[in-house]
Amino acid sequence: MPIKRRQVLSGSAAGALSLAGGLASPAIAAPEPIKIGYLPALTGPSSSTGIGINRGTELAVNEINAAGGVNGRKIELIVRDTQSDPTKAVNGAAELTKRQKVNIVWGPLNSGESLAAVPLVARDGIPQLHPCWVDSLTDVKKYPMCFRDAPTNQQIGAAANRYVVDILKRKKVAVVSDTTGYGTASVEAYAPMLKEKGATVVYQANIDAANPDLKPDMLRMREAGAEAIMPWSVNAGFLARICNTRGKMEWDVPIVGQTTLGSGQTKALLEKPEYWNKVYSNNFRNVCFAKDGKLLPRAAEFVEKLRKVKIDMGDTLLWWIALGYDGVHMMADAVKAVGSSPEQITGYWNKLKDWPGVYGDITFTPQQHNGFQDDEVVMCEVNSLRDGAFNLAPGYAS
Amino acid sequence: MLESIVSYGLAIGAVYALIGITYNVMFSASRVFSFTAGMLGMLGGVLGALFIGKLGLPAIVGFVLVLACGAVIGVVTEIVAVRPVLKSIEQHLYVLSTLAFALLVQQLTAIEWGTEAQPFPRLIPIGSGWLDQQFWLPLLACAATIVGLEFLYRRTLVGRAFLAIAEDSYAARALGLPEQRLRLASFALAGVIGALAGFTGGEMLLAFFGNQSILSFYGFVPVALGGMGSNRGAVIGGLALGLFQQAANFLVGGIFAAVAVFVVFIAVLLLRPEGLAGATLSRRV
Amino acid sequence: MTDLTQAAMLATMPRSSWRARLGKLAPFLALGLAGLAFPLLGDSYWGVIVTRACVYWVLVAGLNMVVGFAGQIAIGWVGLLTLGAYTTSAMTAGTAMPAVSPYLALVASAAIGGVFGLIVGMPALRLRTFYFAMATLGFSTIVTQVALAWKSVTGGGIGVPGPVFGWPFVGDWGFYYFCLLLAGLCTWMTANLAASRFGRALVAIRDTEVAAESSGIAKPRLLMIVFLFSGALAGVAGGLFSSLQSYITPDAFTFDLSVLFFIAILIGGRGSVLGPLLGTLLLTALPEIAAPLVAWSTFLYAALLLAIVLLVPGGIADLLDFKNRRPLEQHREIVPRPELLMQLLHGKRGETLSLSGVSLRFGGVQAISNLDLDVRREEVHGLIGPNGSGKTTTLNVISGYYAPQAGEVRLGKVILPPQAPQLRASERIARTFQTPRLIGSASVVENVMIGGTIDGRGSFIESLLTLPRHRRDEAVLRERAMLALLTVGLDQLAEVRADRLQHSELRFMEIARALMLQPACLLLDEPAAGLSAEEIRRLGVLIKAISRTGTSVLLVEHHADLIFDICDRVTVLNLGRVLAAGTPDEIRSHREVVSAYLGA
Amino acid sequence: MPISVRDPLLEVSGLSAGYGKIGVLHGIELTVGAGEAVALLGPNGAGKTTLLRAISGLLPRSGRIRFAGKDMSATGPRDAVSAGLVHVVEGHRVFTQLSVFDNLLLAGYGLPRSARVHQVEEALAFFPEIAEKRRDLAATLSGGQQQMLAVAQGLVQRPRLLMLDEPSAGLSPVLVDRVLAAAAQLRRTGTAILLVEQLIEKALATVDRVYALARGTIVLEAHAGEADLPNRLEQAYFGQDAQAPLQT
Repeated sequence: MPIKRRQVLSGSAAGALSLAGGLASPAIAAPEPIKIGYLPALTGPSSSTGIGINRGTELAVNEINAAGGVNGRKIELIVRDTQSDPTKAVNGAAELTKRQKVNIVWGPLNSGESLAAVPLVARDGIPQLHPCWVDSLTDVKKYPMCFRDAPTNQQIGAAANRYVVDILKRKKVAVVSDTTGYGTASVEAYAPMLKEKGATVVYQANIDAANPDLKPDMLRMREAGAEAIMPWSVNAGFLARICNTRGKMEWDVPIVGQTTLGSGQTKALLEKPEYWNKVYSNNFRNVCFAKDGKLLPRAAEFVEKLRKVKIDMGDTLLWWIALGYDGVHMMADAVKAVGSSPEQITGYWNKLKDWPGVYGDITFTPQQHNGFQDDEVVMCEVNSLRDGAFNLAPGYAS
Repeated sequence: MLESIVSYGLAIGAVYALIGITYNVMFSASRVFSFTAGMLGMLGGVLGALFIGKLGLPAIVGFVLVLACGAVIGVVTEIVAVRPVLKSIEQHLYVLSTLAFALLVQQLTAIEWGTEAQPFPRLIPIGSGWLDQQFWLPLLACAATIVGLEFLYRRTLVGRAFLAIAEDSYAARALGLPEQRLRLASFALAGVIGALAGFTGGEMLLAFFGNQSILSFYGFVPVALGGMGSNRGAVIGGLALGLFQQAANFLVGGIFAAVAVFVVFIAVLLLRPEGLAGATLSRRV
Repeated sequence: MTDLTQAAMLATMPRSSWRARLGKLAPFLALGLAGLAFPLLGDSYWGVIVTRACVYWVLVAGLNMVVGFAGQIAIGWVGLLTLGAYTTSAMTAGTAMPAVSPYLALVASAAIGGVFGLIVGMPALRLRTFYFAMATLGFSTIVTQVALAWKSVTGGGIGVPGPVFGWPFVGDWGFYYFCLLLAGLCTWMTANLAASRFGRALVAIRDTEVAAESSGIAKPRLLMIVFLFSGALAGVAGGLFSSLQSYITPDAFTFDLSVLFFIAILIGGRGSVLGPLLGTLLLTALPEIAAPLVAWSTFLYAALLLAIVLLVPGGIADLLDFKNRRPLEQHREIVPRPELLMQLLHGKRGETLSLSGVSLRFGGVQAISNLDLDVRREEVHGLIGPNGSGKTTTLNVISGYYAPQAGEVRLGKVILPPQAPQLRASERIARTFQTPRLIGSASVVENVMIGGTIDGRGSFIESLLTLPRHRRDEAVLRERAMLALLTVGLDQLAEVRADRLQHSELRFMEIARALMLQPACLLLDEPAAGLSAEEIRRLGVLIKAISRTGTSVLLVEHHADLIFDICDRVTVLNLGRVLAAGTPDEIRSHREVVSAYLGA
Repeated sequence: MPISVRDPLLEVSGLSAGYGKIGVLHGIELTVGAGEAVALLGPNGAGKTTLLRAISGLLPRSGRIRFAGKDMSATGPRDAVSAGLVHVVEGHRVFTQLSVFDNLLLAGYGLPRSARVHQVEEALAFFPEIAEKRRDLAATLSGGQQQMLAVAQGLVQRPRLLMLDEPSAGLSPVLVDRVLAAAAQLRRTGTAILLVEQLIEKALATVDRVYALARGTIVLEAHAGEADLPNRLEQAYFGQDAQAPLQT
């Protein structure tokens, strides 16, 4: 996808194409489009997630607009690339809410940018849907119009902890991260959770990802008697170095952690393919291969669709695409059902129950804007990657 | 643990030392400190990964191409960012012009190559543990560079001309030495050394645009420690820095290791601004 | 005042003052009014962008004093922004201590920013340019690392919410006006500073440190004040930034931001306030306007920086400087008016300068050995000798650049401390230089005012706020500088950029600058070099007249005719020793002198 | 009234030069014949060093310079050297970090490898006292030896015209004689010499003709043997008649 900040994605060729600044108005008096303000990080240091989600987002918008839109209204996607920079996210959010007066904001897709953008969008009273995991990013009191269609860090960590403690039966755990906001926050949150589950955190650290040598930390972990390593980072280089160092130390210990452990970029940085064995990353039951090697019907159908429109899955992850796809459909469904005013959308979502997404079933209540179900967060075997999806990790009852 | 400190510390130290030498070679020829030293190191890794990893060229061809690119970029640096500001060197415009040029190249790399670290191919599939190529290759490159420079400076006429220009460019010009061409050659040489640093350190540092700032800073520390223009100082300073950093890494952990290096850097500069081994006194009036 | 000076003053001063002042004020007023009226447009998106520009400007305004004026290459100033942002946020959120009002937290940020500005700046007093740049770069990384590590206060990687400013600056537009107010305040303060003796002294340190020292400007002290000031503004900017961002995490403080601040100044033009202000506006708004280029923004900043450095080193400020593009009169003549000297130098006393037994060696070279020299009041004393005989070295020992290994230098009864050039001005020892040392980008009168820096009475704060004492200082200095220019015959060129002057004019300008000190002793280092015969004659008359007001004048010169015309006594040096001393006539007939000096 | 020179090797006319805004030389006219030795005299600050720099191209200048029939008005020092116009700069600035021999090799930078060593030996032959120290670092030489080395550097290229800038500065009288003797010896081999010198008597003993420079212009031109020359020089220097060059 070419690098453009404001890109208007507006249906088929026949559709009304209106420019972002409202410079040109539609030639025919078409019904007013639904404006979705979209804040992905398509460039910059943590853009791989954004690029994956973007494929699903664009697919859904095209699909809906090609089918005539929502109640005859086209979706107009107004894009501002945040470049993984919170400063640009603030400027972008301001443009979308204050100038473009969008109906809904979709994103930002990274926590660092969401932390800055969510309060601003909330101040302007515009409904917002984002897939960022940091817990404080939904808060029905502070941000009554902000919803999350993805798990929280709490859920992600709990799933990993469950796997390590309950399924792998490891009691001494090393919890580490890089020094980013996401990483440090995760370690802070998960270590106490592990303790609650009866495990011991024998090693806990934030490691500078710019430092190429992880051996000091890994040796310290081993000396501390760690039986499992839980790294929390979206930095592929950092995660690959953990796998590589473990391999070179010939240390037989499982690595259980963030989804990026299973990304293609991490794989590319491995010194030997077998260093990817016994690495388990977070994933989501709906988009994992079950024991029989098949996807669930909803996901299988989605993959077929992706194949048909020739969307590449090899260099990204299925759940990213699914997440983007679901997000747009959730917004479209709300408008279709009740209309596009902020109250209407919020009201609809507040009562959403078991909304069937490819990525997961979403349920909101007025008190709970985290829509993802606990048991849908699972772990998977990273070395089973094919078509952007993985096998469920061993030990789960299907 | 000691083995890891020593093998890794020396390896990364050798990369820093080579970047330090890159600073020095440019400085000797032009009295200019150039921000492009770290950039050359970064490019050495990225171009190596591009030629060998992405384009699949044989390692040796890729290696030669990387060095050639380093030389070309060195020459371009001289023409674009150094020569135009040499006339008014006392205004220190070179700090700005080389910073701008280095940023330009870094951003271009970020956009064209990507902002994610990418793998650097393994070149010689022998050795493991502390005998791994990623540990001895930078040391070998550092030793080869030192021997090569020594040979150049002591045994060849061009090398002596480099020394002559570094010592007294006015007298060298009067003798009919082609000062401008020699300066260009120095920058090309610096380009080769910088690219060599990045290439041999590639497996450790990966092909990553962000290495530029790391190498710019950590490569400069040996120069500050060893005294500007002194290659021997740069090598000793670089290896010492690598060991110190790695030891700090083991003892106090990543974040504080960076702080420790910074504190040592500032302390040395404040106590001995001319470096631990240098002395300069210039007439001002 | 004589009729002549009054006439000249009337002719030049008032015209240049109010109209010029209005011309200088107009762009600021226009920007200020535009800023006040901006909310009427009702575009709150651009409101955010302009608020951001105001916040950045608060930092850049201070940094401008460090980079643009003092010429220190501080590329890591984002570190201080980070510090200010966390201080304000943490104090407001109450993570470190009981929560306080954001306004109070902002004041605390200024204080902490100031202290750290000083700490970061300190190395600049000792380090070479590039080293200092590296040190600031290192500092900015360290601050982020500490922010990550010190979780209890900074929230580590999760960050902390930024403050929301309460009454009276409520809501988006309230915050906008708050930032605009502070930005305006910073503009006003830095513009005041730029037009004060402190601003001129900073530029002098940047462009001609040696002349600054000899005018009594103490670089360390001044730089420390400026780092304190600049750090305080960066701290305030950080506080505002955190509120604008609504939430801060370490990854918001990118090196790109530092580059933006730095480049805004250079694009704007060093030594200008308006230029960097425009530069900041431009760089903040550019990525919003040039939509498809957003990923290339840092690339474009870098390209812009390179282009500016190579093509327009003066930046926007130079492009806007229409006044100095008007051609100057081609055939100008310097006609000094020595009769004004009494008025210019009234009230000062000349003193005898004496060197006794001064010896200095550099390595193996004995530059001067056992030198005795007396320069009496009301006397022009020539110092001549072949190349390398130690003339300039002698001058440098007197002005405190070199410490002699033996002997002492006295003015009257006072023993002058060795190696303290910045202390010579307070002893009323002024000098000129072999190659004129000037601030090319400043006007001639500003260059001359440098010479009177130590006579300013107002403090830094008084200058920041243009309090009465500052205004009085400025008026006195300017008046005296105009008189000095009138005396040396350059009054018509007072408002011209100094680098547009001809070489001979610069020589006279240096003398005017030296006269600003009302010197007890004046050292002239080859003032006639490069002058025409007629100019040399006029110079001679001027120098002689200066001495007759009581000043002791030491003249190092090659032009034998000038020496023999105007000197009362002459000392001849050879190989660092006094070969002969006496009246010009004695010297001319001195056989050894003739052979040494002429080499016969 | 210029003295006519048969067979001029170097012709300078209307030459002006300076440093930045400072004009030092104004309209210099000067000639040196093939094989001729000429001294350039003048008080300090007159512009002698500047003139040599301008001729060799170390300084930007305007005016016309012809050397050996070729126009050299716009060429740099490198072309001057290869044309046979060699400038030995003031202050025995040799490269102290290199050996004596290496210093000389550098002086032959543009020469083919085989000729280079040969010509270096040739130059060394003029100065037996430094030939002995060929392996030593130049830093270890005395001032006089460094000056000899500087002159020897000038000889490596077998110049047709050697410009020497104050070769006597800072040397003891014995060494001055030694250096000037070498210059005289060189002259006998047919090399033209342009000598800037403070020691008038010694200079006059070495050269055929003199120019005197004051305040950036040529104020006197004379044969070395002319009567009363020292007095006329003194007058010229001290500027009794500063506005116009001396009449002869």
